Amino acid sequence: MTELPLIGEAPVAAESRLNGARIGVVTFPGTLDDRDAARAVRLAGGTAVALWHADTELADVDAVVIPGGFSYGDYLRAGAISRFAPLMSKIIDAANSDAKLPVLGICNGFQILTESHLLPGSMIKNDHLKFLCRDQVLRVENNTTVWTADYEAGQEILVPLKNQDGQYIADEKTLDALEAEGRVAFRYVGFNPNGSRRDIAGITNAAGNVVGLMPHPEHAVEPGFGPESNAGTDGLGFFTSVLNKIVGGAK
Amino acid sequence: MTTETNKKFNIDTVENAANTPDTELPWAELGLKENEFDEIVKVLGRRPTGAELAMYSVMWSEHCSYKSSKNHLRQFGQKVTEEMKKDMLVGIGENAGVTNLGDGWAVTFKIESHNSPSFVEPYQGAATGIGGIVRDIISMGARPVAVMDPLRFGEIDHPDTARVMHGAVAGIGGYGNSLGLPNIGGEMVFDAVYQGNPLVNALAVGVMRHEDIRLANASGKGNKVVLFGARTGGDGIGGASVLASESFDDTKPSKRPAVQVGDPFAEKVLIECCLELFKGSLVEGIQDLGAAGISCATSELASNGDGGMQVELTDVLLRDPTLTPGEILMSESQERMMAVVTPENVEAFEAVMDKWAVEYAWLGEVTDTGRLIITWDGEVIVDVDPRTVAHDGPVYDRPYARPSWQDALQADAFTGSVQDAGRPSAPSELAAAVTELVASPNMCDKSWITKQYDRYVGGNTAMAFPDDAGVVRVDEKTGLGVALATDANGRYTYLDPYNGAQLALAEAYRNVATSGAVPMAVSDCLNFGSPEDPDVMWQLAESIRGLSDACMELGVPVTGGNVSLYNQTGTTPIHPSPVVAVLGKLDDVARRTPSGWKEDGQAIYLLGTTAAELDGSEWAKLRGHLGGLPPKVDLAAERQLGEILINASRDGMVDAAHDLSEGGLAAALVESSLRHGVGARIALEELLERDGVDLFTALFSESQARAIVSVPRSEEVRFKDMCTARGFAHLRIGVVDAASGSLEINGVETMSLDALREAHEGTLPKYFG
Amino acid sequence: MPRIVVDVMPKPEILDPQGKAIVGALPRLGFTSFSAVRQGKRFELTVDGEVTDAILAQAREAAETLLSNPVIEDVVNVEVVEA
Amino acid sequence: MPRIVVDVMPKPEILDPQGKAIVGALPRLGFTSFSAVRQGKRFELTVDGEVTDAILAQAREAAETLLSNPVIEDVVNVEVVEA
Ligand SMILES: Nc1ncnc2c1ncn2[C@@H]1O[C@H](COP(=O)(O)OP(=O)(O)O)[C@@H](O)[C@H]1O
Ligand SMILES: [Mg+2]
Repeated sequence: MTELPLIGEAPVAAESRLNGARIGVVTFPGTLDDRDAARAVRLAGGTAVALWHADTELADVDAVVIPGGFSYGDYLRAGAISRFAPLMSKIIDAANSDAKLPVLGICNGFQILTESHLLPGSMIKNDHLKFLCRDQVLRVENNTTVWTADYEAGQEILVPLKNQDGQYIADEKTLDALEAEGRVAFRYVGFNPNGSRRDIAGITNAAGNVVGLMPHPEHAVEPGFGPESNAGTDGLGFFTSVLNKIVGGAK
Repeated sequence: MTTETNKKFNIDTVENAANTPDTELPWAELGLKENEFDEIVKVLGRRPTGAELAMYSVMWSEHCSYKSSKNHLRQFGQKVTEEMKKDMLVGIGENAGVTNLGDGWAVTFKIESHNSPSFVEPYQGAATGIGGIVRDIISMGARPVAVMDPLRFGEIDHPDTARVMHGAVAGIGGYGNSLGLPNIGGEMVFDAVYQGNPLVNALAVGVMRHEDIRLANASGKGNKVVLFGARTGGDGIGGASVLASESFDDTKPSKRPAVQVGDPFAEKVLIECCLELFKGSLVEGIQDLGAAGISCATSELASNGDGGMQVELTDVLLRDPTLTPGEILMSESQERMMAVVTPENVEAFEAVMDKWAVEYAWLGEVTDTGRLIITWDGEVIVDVDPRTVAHDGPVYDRPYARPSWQDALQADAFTGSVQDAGRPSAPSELAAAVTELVASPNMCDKSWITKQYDRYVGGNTAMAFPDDAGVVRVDEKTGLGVALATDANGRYTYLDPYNGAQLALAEAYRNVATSGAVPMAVSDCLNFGSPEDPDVMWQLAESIRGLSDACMELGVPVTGGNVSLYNQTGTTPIHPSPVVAVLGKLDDVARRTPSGWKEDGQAIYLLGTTAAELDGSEWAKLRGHLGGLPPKVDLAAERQLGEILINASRDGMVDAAHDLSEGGLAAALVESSLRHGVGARIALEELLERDGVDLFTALFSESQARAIVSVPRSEEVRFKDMCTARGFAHLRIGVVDAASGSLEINGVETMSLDALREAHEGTLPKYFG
Repeated sequence: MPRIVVDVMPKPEILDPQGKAIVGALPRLGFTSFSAVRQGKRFELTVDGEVTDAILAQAREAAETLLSNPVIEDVVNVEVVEA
Repeated sequence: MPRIVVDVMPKPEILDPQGKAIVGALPRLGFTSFSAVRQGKRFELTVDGEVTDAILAQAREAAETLLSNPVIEDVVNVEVVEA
């Protein structure tokens, strides 16, 4: 069978110097946005490497994206079962190692990162209890992480949001600490779509290599296939940020 | 295990059946008619075994055998020109039709109903409806790429409507979103006729390379037959508890679920797993399991193949160990597939199953006996010619006649009726009427529904709700893509089934052309009442005749579909509701035309002419009237309009286009303005003069073959020349006015977009939270 | 304050996808003693004041009508727990 | 066959959107005696054979590690039920 281009091979006119950077995209059973994340990596100029949840070795990748979807159907709790995948232990170790592997968790990926305790807090059902798909404005609160360096501090970006269990919660102490340490990476602007505490859309670990968020930057990387307003490509910065960092480029 | 299982049932073997011809069988309880049972006995030359009876009863049901509609459906295959066949790679008869897109690409799509399960348990009923149609698409060898969901519920303020609405929409979202399939469109109609019979139709579309097309047939003696996916439970056999007569002891049979619960995660895994099988060319034939489960899969695979099949039923993996052989054959458990695999590929097949942690069981093999033999622990319980099960079911020429009330209904025109009293004419009345129209349940904004659906997943959605058609990219290198729309108007079809069905096609065709795509193929879901009612049967016959004639005239073949009958409460049927889906092709989805205007100063043109056609309209519905004749069908005009819209899109002559359908010009103007919050100034004097209608009629008439477009100044001359050259009526009716924040129509009090938006968007939240 | 606990489980004959996913995950974590898992719901209803028979009856009715979907679920338990 | 029941509830300090929706719906249906509702999960784990202490310990561990997320949930009960 011919590989469908749905898996993404859009012609990319990006800087070839970024080609050498290899970004792993993890697929769990039930992952949905892996092709989209891989496409985003390619559109940003990097090389996407498919990773399988059952792999016991982390291939030679420079960064990892844990994409969105309903891994294991979101059964039990979103991300709860995936967190125990063999590859996750490798990712957890690598993220905590001195090498500080850059890890981005989008939506279900964010939920997996909180279940793995790489990021604090958790996600529960949206306060309105429904699945919600909309174009959402976010403010980039922290542009010093590996995944946000190409944005301006305070920049507002428009990316799709789509989830059922997107309400970010943590105890007050954790929330205060996140604020104090500048670890709230993204906040919802104008409309809080799910009841998240303090409008938090995404957070980072202290080192800035592990970032998780509920909205989907990988769905805002190509004009005509993302949000209708703006160019529809506000999400590309996540991927160029990490690529530039990996190849040692300045911001 | 097998010996123990064996003890539980009094296995009715073929041998036993031959020796006990007089055993009473529960054929009536299983839904068979006496003549049908007699036919089975004749075909077999003996009484059927319990297992055979189970198979025939489900396969000869209306749902699986199309016994009432088959004679009429033939027209879809007959009224086809060579031209229409050109791009049809697989036609009616397979799980779904396949259309050639060029560049080695093919597309398959199909629409199906899951109506009555969705009334009983809306969430699961609708969810498993999505699941079922998606498996049809996978079984063709395609990767599913999008879904759509035409819905029809009872009146918006009926106490039961919210239950169905919340459940069905959440179920479609819950299942479809979990599969990673963008939802790109659908319909939402509220009408009291659907109160006890909501219509939940589901469409799926998939794409593949030509060489990857798979068919449902079992060929090659010695090839292995495998069942994989979910385990088999008692789903869908709740009504057939009479099969307990197969049971040895007298204790009550264990309970059989009345409804099925879907497992979207299992289906998502099944999709990926099947695609991996296709990629490795590991299956010779494949069939999804839907209605009639293993009965259907084995008999269809065998009868479409070149020989026979032998299957051991105790090897089926069960969720419920108390199931009897007949129940296993009838079970409709979801998320299962059956495939035929060569012995050399068995190992590779198992490796794919193991990778995805999908359970499978090798059940038997393909033979050259021409018989379908099913054994239970080695003893033969089914020995049939598979064709007699799958294809040679009963066919009825049910009596039909034009209903006695049809003439009176058609004579009862809206104009001049009691309900037409006080027709709005003053500027303020007209503004209030437009506002009332766009806030009405059927014309209001549907985003309460669509925001529960993922439109982005896959990264190939170029257009979705609320535009006229959903557009998905197929090839990232060239931008090749497809556009899809589904439509039906039960009110029109009730007034005139022949023309109503044509109008459904015309609207879907128009929606696709409006997006810039070239219409190529049709799939339809015929939702009707009981075929045993001659009135209903007439509606069905007329609709099929009308639809097939129109397909021929528009040059778009029907490639597949589904018939859903008995949609009625007591003796009251629903309105005849043929839901028509049209698929079109865009060489480059970047050229698609959206429905909302954006650029200040662009000229707004109305294409087509307007007559006084208010019968069956949304306005008449608002006033509680249904009678008269639906709008006139003019397929030649539809075709011309389509060509104009397609050329305009290809050559960049229009920036936005929106077809006129329910709610007429008034609805279209409001929708195009609200799309991006950009207003317009409209003057219809010239139109009133040319077409000889009044302002109210110009706004609310539902004359067909019309669209509005917004044309950049630089393109106006070229655009007008094109319309003139084609002799198609076109009129500049206004200009986009970005600054005004309002919709101004001469003779109508100015309407602010804010107020219109509040009216348009407030309705569904008001009723459903 | 006293609470009434209502336990709702998927009917035995109905597929429970969540339980199925859990029973698949358990052995991978080394928990090998469980042959089946079913996931249901537990509701805790807080009562202000004393739990009278009438209130308990209300809880039972709410359990059957709102807290469970009788088509696919069974109420397996309704009981009073003192806080 | 014996089963082990595991009950998991959202932590008291965590907002429970489903419980909130239910407590809002109850009075509309005429159930007016309940001032708060919380919705948790009930798991039934089937054990083939006898429930030994070791198996019960396994169930407890599974409850803490997989069946609940300690950041937002508490395991409120683990008990053996004979079928
Ligand atoms: N149930 C639904 N699911 C998805 N999209 C829907 C649904 N109902 C309506 N829509 C979308 O809302 C828009 C308006 O619907 P409608 O007025 O019926 O369109 P049209 O008149 O062009 O056929 C379309 O884009 C349609 O696809
Ligand atoms: Mg339209």
